[in-house]
Amino acid sequence: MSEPVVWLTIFVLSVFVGIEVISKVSSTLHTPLMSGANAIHGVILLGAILVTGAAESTVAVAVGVVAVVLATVNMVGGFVVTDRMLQMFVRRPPRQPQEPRS
Amino acid sequence: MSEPVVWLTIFVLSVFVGIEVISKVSSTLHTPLMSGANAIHGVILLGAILVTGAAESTVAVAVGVVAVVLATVNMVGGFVVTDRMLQMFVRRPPRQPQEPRS
Amino acid sequence: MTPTWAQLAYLVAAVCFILALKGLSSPKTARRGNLVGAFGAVLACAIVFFAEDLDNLMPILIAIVVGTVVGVVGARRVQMTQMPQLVALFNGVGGGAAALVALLELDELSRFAEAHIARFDMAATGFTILVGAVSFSGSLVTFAKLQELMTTRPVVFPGLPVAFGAALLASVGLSATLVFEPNLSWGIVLAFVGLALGVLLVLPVGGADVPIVISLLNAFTGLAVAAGGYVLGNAVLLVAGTLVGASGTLLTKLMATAMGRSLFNTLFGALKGGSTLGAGEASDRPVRSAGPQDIAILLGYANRVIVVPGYGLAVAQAQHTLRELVDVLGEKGIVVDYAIHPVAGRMPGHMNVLLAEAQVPYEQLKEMDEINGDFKHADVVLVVGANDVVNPAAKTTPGAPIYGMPILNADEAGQVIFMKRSMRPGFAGIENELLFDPKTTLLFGDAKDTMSKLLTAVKAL
Amino acid sequence: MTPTWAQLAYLVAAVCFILALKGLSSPKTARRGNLVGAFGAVLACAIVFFAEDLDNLMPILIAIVVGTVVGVVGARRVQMTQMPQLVALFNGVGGGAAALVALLELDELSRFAEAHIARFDMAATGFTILVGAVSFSGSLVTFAKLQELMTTRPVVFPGLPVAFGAALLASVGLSATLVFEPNLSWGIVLAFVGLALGVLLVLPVGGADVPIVISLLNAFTGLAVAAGGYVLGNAVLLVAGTLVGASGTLLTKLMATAMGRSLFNTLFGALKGGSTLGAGEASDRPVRSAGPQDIAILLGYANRVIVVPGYGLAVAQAQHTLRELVDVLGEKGIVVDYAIHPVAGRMPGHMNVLLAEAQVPYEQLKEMDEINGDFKHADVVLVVGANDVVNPAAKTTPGAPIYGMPILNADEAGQVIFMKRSMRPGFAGIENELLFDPKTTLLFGDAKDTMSKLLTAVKAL
Ligand SMILES: NC(=O)c1ccc[n+]([C@@H]2O[C@H](COP(=O)([O-])OP(=O)(O)OC[C@H]3O[C@@H](n4cnc5c(N)ncnc54)[C@H](OP(=O)(O)O)[C@@H]3O)[C@@H](O)[C@H]2O)c1
Ligand SMILES: NC(=O)c1ccc[n+]([C@@H]2O[C@H](COP(=O)([O-])OP(=O)(O)OC[C@H]3O[C@@H](n4cnc5c(N)ncnc54)[C@H](OP(=O)(O)O)[C@@H]3O)[C@@H](O)[C@H]2O)c1
Repeated sequence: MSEPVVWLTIFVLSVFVGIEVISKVSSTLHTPLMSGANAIHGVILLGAILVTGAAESTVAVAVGVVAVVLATVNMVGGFVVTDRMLQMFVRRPPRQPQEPRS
Repeated sequence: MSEPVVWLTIFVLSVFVGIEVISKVSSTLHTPLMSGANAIHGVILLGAILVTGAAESTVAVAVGVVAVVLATVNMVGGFVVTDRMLQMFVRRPPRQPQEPRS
Repeated sequence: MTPTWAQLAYLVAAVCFILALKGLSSPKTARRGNLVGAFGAVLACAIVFFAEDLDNLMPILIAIVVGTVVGVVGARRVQMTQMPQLVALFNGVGGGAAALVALLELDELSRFAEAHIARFDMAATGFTILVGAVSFSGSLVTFAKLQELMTTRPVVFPGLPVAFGAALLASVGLSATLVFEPNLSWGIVLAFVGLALGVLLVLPVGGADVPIVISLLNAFTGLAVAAGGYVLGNAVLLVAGTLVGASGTLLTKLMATAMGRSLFNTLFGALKGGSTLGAGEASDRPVRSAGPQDIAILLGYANRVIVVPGYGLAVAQAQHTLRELVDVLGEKGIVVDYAIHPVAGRMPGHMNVLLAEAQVPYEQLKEMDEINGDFKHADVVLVVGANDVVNPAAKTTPGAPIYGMPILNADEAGQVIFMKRSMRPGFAGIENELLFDPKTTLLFGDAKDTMSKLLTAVKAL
Repeated sequence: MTPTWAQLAYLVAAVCFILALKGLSSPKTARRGNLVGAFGAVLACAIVFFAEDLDNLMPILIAIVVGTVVGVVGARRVQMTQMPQLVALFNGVGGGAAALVALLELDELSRFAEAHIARFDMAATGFTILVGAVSFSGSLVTFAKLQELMTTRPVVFPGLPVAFGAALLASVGLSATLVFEPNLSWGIVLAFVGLALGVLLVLPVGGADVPIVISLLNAFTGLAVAAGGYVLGNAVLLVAGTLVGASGTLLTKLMATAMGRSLFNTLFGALKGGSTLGAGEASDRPVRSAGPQDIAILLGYANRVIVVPGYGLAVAQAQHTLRELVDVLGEKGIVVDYAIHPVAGRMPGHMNVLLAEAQVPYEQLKEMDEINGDFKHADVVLVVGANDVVNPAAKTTPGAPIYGMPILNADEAGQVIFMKRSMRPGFAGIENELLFDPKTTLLFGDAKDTMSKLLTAVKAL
């Protein structure tokens, strides 16, 4: 297969996977799902590292560094905040009302 | 990407698509689904045509022709029989009991 | 190199297959889904004539015509009760085709490009040959079982596990040999080992488990086609085969679950001896049985009747007579519905197809969830050749093989009539307490036979 | 060329992302899914250091450390009520990064390989720049709206549709130019047009619709990353970006549906004038209102109370006080539960998070389906800053914007108490008949304020 067709094939299959995989989500999880997906596209960090690693002029490196910072914030922050949100969904032992016998 | 990795990627994505796409099927549809999937792999006909079209010895052509016949039976028969099955599932106008007033 | 437009068209065909599977998973879109799949298949096969340089066009076209005629005639002529074996047969020939394709490609590769053959290509070729052959012979055996060309009981002989193991080892060894020494002869030997393996795999499977095995072999063929696609460098084969392989594997698991069986037990249960399902012996506890006349009176004076059809109805082919009986009852003003359990019959969803073929109005076919609340209002439940699907043990007896399987609440009705030949248990091989319930009456005999007697008796009322 | 082991590792990372999304779609596996995604991301970014030849390692590593610190601190420090804007911000910076990456790649491509640049590559580069910039500026505006740095009302000015159209045309033209004349300057102009487009897209969206837009921009960023992956020839970016783009688009649609809105209306509703939701005016029909003391008595002598928290609770940040009130009632032996509507709050599922943060025991949080049957047994329903989610018009008034949306059956309870500031309607902008029901009592005032008064009054009982 020629290169662009390969990429197109992978793209098309990924579209189906992306749609099918989340098609059963309950609305309670919409927000964490959005946040988690948001973190996943933070993998653009990889691209930022690649272009910065290949940059030659100082300006290019500077722009690249900005891109790396932004992408890292997206990725790391995204996963951490999603995790924090999801902690809240976890079933925990019931909390005792303060001094029920007083 | 190198050729085998491309194929592996397409394979992996297809596995996910295949699984996710049917994960919600009701058991009533198990049989038609199996039959339809069965027809789909009849597309090996394409492969049979390719190798027969490239065959040189008479024996190879003969074997190829057998493969083409088998694959065509799989593909054509599979889709036709699935369609027949599914016709039965379609909601039809209620059938009148024979001469209800007699 | 395949031209780009053809590659794109192949991609379109692959997308059609995805949409086909998606469509087939939901009742509303199932038929359209199947047509989309057929369109994709025709598209893919049409492209190849324009995009590639093919010799032997005449033989190919003739072969396609022959195959089409055979396929269409077979698919149109078959009776709905024989659907399972037809699907098995179609699956088998597909597997056979994949194996032959791989053998031809092996021939080609080993002759022209000995030096350049990638190891991985050879592994994939070997895989296609082996799995295609397994699927071919395995499907033929399931066909023979379902068509009752041979016994439907599990076939086990003392050396079977050893033979199976030996064939398995041989196939692994041969595949490895093929990778390092690409050679047509090894390929042919591998194909024969695959044929043996397929037979040995399916022999010990009991008749009622056969649909699960057909589904498994279907997934096998899919994987063989996928590997063939890799060998031929054709993406649509890879995608289509993988789709079928993956969804078929899941479907096999879903089917087994719906029948309350594990896949491992299905395949190897008989080897372990022990619980060969369906082998249960008749009990000799007392039951109440009656003749067609008595049952006809029970039915004729009811207001609400629910019919529970099962495996035995399909075996006896009594569905047309049953439909007539229901029509006659309907004329008498009795409200009659059919309660369809999802795994009643020989394959999942089979009962719908059988009754639809007998021209039962769709409105009278009620899904389990829809009708389960109605049983307590029914005067009479007529259970025809069904057993497990109304066995209360599924609710009350933890440890029973069917425990946890949802059942039809026939036990809640006023009267229960069982039409069966004997006191033998059903597929799951366990006794059904409902048979011994005081409100139960049995009508013994082959369903087709007793059903027509019953029909005559009801008409005579 | 990337070494094969690295390509395989990238594939593993891509699979992790698929499993992450799959996990995130089900409550039981959500947290694990997120961790799997994080693992995939770390894996992918670690590989690149070993597999590729990178200059400027020091600046890159420092940038990563800085980004990590900012990200972790931001994510840990933020209050749960500010979650939506944080997600928007993270999404925006991701889009910005994608645009910058594409600009740098454009610089590279246009300088070194002018002759060989494939048209399609340039189109993809332009797409990444444009969409990344839109996502960046759009997300910043949503952030400003949610953080109340600007008005949360839709911002519409007369020239807006024209400006939007012009920017859209300009971006198409610039992209086309870029394809035929790869040149950094055009790219930078395109980026600025993208920034303008993002601002113009989000300005007319009202505050309550913002979560839908965040989800849409999230999908945009995904697509930008996917196109970036194509440009860089990196499969994991392509797969990850496409996954997010596709699932994000579907999620946006699901969200809009859950809120009873169409996506088109969300984005362009304000432009059409007409139904700017939330703009509904207060009615002056008579209602019964009461002070905290009276309400305290109602609550104090009930046996079963259900609390319905809504958007207003989140806005007023009254969740901690509410929890205290419920605790006090619990001490009095009153059974109190929270009824959580799926779209109560500022984002879907937000209410669960808010109440969990206020340390409400999970056992008291009841999903809509779970508790809807209990309302008829409740003596008092306390509706705090909610309105649409208990509006019976969803069942009774075809044509109402919320018609068909499942609601909490608060109207079935013995007494209903509303805590809100005025008679203004909720998000959907329609009147709530329940406010005028004889069994309803209103407690006017900011939820936080009145809630603490109510708490004092209940304690004093
Ligand atoms: N549908 C599927 O996909 C599928 C596939 C494989 C297995 N299964 C399993 O099969 C079972 C299906 O339940 P089911 O209630 O339909 O069937 P069942 O429990 O197997 O019972 C069938 C009954 O029909 C009677 N019978 C057989 N031949 C007959 C004939 N010619 N005339 C009258 N009666 C006849 C048998 O009793 P006598 O021998 O006394 O006549 C038997 O009790 C479930 O356990 C299911 O898990 C289903
Ligand atoms: N959760 C989501 O994902 C989401 C996102 C966007 C839109 N929506 C939509 O938002 C609605 C959510 O329903 P809902 O019942 O939670 O909210 P709602 O119908 O919008 O009602 C909120 C109520 O809270 C009151 N309120 C506002 N600020 C307050 C304060 N500081 N103190 C006391 N009361 C206050 C308002 O009345 P006053 O002004 O009189 O105080 C208003 O009636 C649904 O229509 C949903 O479709 C949901």
